[in-house]
Amino acid sequence: MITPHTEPGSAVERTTPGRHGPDKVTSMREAVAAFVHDGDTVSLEGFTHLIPTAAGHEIIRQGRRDLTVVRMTADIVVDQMLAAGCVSRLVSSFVGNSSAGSLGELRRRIERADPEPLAFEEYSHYGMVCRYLAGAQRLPFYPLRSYGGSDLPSVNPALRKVLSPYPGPDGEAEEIYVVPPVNPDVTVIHAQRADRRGNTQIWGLTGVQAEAVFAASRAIVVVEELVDDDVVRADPNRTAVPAHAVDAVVVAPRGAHPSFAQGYYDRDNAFYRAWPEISGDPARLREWLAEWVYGTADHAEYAAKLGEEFWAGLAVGEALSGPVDYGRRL
Amino acid sequence: MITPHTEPGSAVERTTPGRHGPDKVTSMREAVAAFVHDGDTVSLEGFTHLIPTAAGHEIIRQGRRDLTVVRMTADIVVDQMLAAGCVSRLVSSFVGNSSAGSLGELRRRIERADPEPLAFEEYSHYGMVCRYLAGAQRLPFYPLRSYGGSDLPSVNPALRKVLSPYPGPDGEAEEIYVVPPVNPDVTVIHAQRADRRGNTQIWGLTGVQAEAVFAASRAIVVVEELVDDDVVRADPNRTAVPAHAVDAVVVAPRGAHPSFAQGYYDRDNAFYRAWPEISGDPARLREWLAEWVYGTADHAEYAAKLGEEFWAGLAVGEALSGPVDYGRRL
Amino acid sequence: MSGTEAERGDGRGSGPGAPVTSAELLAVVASRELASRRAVFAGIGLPTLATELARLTVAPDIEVVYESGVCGAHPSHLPETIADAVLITGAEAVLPMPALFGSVLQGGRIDVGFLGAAQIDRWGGLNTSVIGRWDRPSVRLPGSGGAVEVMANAREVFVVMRRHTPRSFAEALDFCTTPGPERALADGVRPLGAGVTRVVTELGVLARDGVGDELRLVAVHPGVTVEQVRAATGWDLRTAGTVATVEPPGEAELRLLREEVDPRRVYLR
Amino acid sequence: MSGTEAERGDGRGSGPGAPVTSAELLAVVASRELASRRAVFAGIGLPTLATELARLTVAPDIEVVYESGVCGAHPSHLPETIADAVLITGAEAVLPMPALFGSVLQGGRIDVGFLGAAQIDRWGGLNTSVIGRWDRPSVRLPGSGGAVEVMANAREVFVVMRRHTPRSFAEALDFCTTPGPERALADGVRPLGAGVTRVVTELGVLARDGVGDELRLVAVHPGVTVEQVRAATGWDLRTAGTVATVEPPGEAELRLLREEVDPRRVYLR
Repeated sequence: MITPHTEPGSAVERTTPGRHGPDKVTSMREAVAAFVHDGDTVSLEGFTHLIPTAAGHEIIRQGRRDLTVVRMTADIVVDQMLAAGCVSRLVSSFVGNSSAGSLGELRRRIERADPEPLAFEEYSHYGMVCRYLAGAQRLPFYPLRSYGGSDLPSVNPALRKVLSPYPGPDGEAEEIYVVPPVNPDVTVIHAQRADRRGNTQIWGLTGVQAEAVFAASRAIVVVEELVDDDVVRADPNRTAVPAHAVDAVVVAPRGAHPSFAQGYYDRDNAFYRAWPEISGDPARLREWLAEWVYGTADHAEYAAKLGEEFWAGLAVGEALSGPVDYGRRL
Repeated sequence: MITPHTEPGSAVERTTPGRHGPDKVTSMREAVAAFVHDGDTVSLEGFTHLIPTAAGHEIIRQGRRDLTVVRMTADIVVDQMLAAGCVSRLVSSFVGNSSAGSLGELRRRIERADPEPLAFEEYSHYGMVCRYLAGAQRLPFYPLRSYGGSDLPSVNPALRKVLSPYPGPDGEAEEIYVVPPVNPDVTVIHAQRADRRGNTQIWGLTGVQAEAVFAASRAIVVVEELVDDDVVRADPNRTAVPAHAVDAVVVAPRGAHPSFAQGYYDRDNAFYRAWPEISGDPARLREWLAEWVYGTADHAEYAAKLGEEFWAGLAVGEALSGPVDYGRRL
Repeated sequence: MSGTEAERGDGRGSGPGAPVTSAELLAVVASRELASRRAVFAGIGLPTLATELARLTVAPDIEVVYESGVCGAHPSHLPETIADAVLITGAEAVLPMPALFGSVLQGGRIDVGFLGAAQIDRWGGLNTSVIGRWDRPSVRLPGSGGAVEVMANAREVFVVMRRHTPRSFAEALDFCTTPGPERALADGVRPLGAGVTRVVTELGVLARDGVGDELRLVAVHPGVTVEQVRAATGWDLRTAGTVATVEPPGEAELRLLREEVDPRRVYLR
Repeated sequence: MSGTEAERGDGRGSGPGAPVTSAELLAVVASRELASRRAVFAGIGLPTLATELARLTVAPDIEVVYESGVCGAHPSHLPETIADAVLITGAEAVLPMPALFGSVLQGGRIDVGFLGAAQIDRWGGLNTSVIGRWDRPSVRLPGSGGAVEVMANAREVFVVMRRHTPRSFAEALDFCTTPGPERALADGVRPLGAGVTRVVTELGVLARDGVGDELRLVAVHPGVTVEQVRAATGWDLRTAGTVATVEPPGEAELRLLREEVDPRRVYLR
């Protein structure tokens, strides 16, 4: 009898059945098949740390097309998805291979439309952060003290100005740039651990992952470890993403390679340094994809193919946080 | 030779000498004397949890006048500061004694200007959160989906509207309410622990404390425990407020009473229930202040006066978080 | 903190065959309305009872989100405030306030918000600020807390009002702290939820469908007449076709409420 | 990620009496400019060397804030990226990105930001986006990263440019990714910091005072003439009165840099 008033496609409808179900654990194959569709806007976040590479590879294996990829630092995994023909539009604030040289496919796509053009929306880092904040908070825009005098607004019409309704410090009217929200169809993040319901705990650099999940209609969390409910509940402040925002939990140890997972394995700096040469040659890049992505059934096979000796080289020693006491009523 | 361009009073000037000094530990008496002045805008935050009562009492002891107090939930400590004549203006989103009845002095001040009027700026909780966010982020305003159709804008001219520069979901122009920043002269928070430089760790409800500190020109952090640098550095994600935002660290165990400190002591619900009767009678309220605030030299004396049997009643058992592994390079 | 917290109960016992109290009645009726709901934003007191009972009956996947920042609480004791330490220890997540209000509530992830008020009008507008004039009130009430945000952002809002009088069900609010969506629209601001869809009182249940609809009487408790409810309402209360009679609390519901949810009768006064 | 990271060094050694390399020279000169500075926003590479050396010499209380979220790092090894795991373990605070960019950087708590660029103009405007036209560039560069925010919000900005050529010190930028305050003002947006106040290059040091002032040559390295610098600059470079000669790196500075800061010569290429 009661029909809640919601507009079609409005964010209110994101509270869909299944969100709160007790067990969201599934395979990467099933998660990508169910939640990443051709034409989707896909956010992959993780700022140098916890980059969801395993998910990117599965998107490649499943041959997704015409994706809009949203990622602050478009780095190796984006270059790979570009090379596999998954991506027609990129929204980013840094398109480079960290400090280790260029992304070959990205540069060919942008500089020479080779093999096809790439629509590119250029922001700054905080502009991207604010787009996620606006998306997560269902705001029409988010203000930030950037872009004044930059050429970026001339190539990105989404960067606009708003007049503050309050006088500035000098009593005069004050203008400020704003960015629009981004609401990905699906956000994929990698994290250290989650429980089966999707309560997700991250430590070390936490970046903008929580906001990227909250901004999205659907969310896949890939983890190094699935843990018992008790582990999560022993430290609720560590939960960056609560279960009600998560649709699928995928266990993929070492799934952030070549990036790192704080406390689990270190960054594969050699691979970052090797990427410019691999990606600089389209034939070599195709071979790399054939061997390492199409040639592996899933991330477990990819990780195994790298070999235990390789992983021993990225192993880290233990540095445990101390506990805190949450207390219990006597 | 190089004169950085800063406007007088601009937020840039907040980076003052001493902020990064190694040791900021001082007494409550010295911290309040140095950083809380007559006429200041003082934010005291802590949402039910970790209310900075000990600091409020010291402000009363030192006889501060004409303060603008900014606090989301104006509860017992605000009623006490009102009764002591410290406060001429209150900015808040909830003026009540939690669920345990009324604040006598506050109601007399607002309902009957007895013994003197109280200027009151009324917001909602998220409106206050957004004011702190704007203040912390040096924004001219912060947008929020509240206040449409409310009578609050008619009594609070700071609630204004902005036209979004992007079309709404229906393609039409979209208006949204905004709040102005709040930039307290000083923010005082209570926390579980900090190191001598002011790196402050909070667990349990973390509320809006970090934003209130970042929004302020000066910040006093009152803690249950001063800890070694190593304790903080073993878990850097737990640090809610970094040292560079803190001016003074004060050690005042049990300084949040009658509120609680997760893992340290429980809430004194009996005192909350007793407050309506105490505060309902001006004479009784004066007696209470005379005995418990003016009659104690500092918070240590106040806590001792309550007695160990009393504190045993608020004791909590242990519920340790598990550790996480931050890893170390081999 | 949204005006929905109750004081402590007096702890008196209540056997299995004891008469149904007003609190029990309200809790049971409200719990039924939560069928299949998942994310509920609630204060402490009657909403605690209703949501806990719903979890054991019609809404097994229900999750209560507290304004204080707690998601997925697993309290060892019945909480006494929305920030009770027992809600934090063992919880699934504790979020900072900007994330809770911004990403969870305003982000549109709450199905049902529970609110209380000193006054409600026919559109579900609420007054929790003042009785009398705002600038010189006869009674200063606590104010909004997060109520303005709950109303603006939850998919729908349930209101529990113990007292049903013409003063509390008002033709005109002394002050509209928390408006329904009609007033938001008139102010040029898009409403994001339906506003108040259910009001459970000591006399019966009022409901409205969404924007443009006013509260109508849909059910009365056994022994209460439509005329009694209309007389206790400050506006000309209309009915929704035939007015049903509320099914009295069943034995199973009462047993769960009394033995599982609140055996110490903290809120079941 | 602000275009300031360097690649790994080749690890070749350098004895105490070895000739001063370009990297050492730039690091020493930049470190001196950090006297009494406290909060520095820096990438990895030359800024790491300069800030670490400054900590050991002229700015004992210096704290490096990294765009990745790290405050008060105490790394066990020289970090290889701004997000290196060794910066996190043992740090005083690791903040989420919205807090780092919003409350720390935009909040006005950074004294000096370090930036690099492919091109710089006389007002300290920077290009890190493209060589050529933006929509069909001959070289696509990484873009802003956080550089737009560092320029807009740090109290002042230091730029380290290894190569000093008319193409990199440009009369007109191919694209202005990161504008100085003059351009912001012309766009109707209030500048919050002074913009670029120091540019350290292989030839000397350029400086400007703040809004309205252009970069001028204030010092040359020993053996470099004013005319050489002017010839290597794409605009008509003016001088600041008498041009000083940079004091060569002292023995103590070199020893600290080579033995304490970067003994493995990761960045001291």
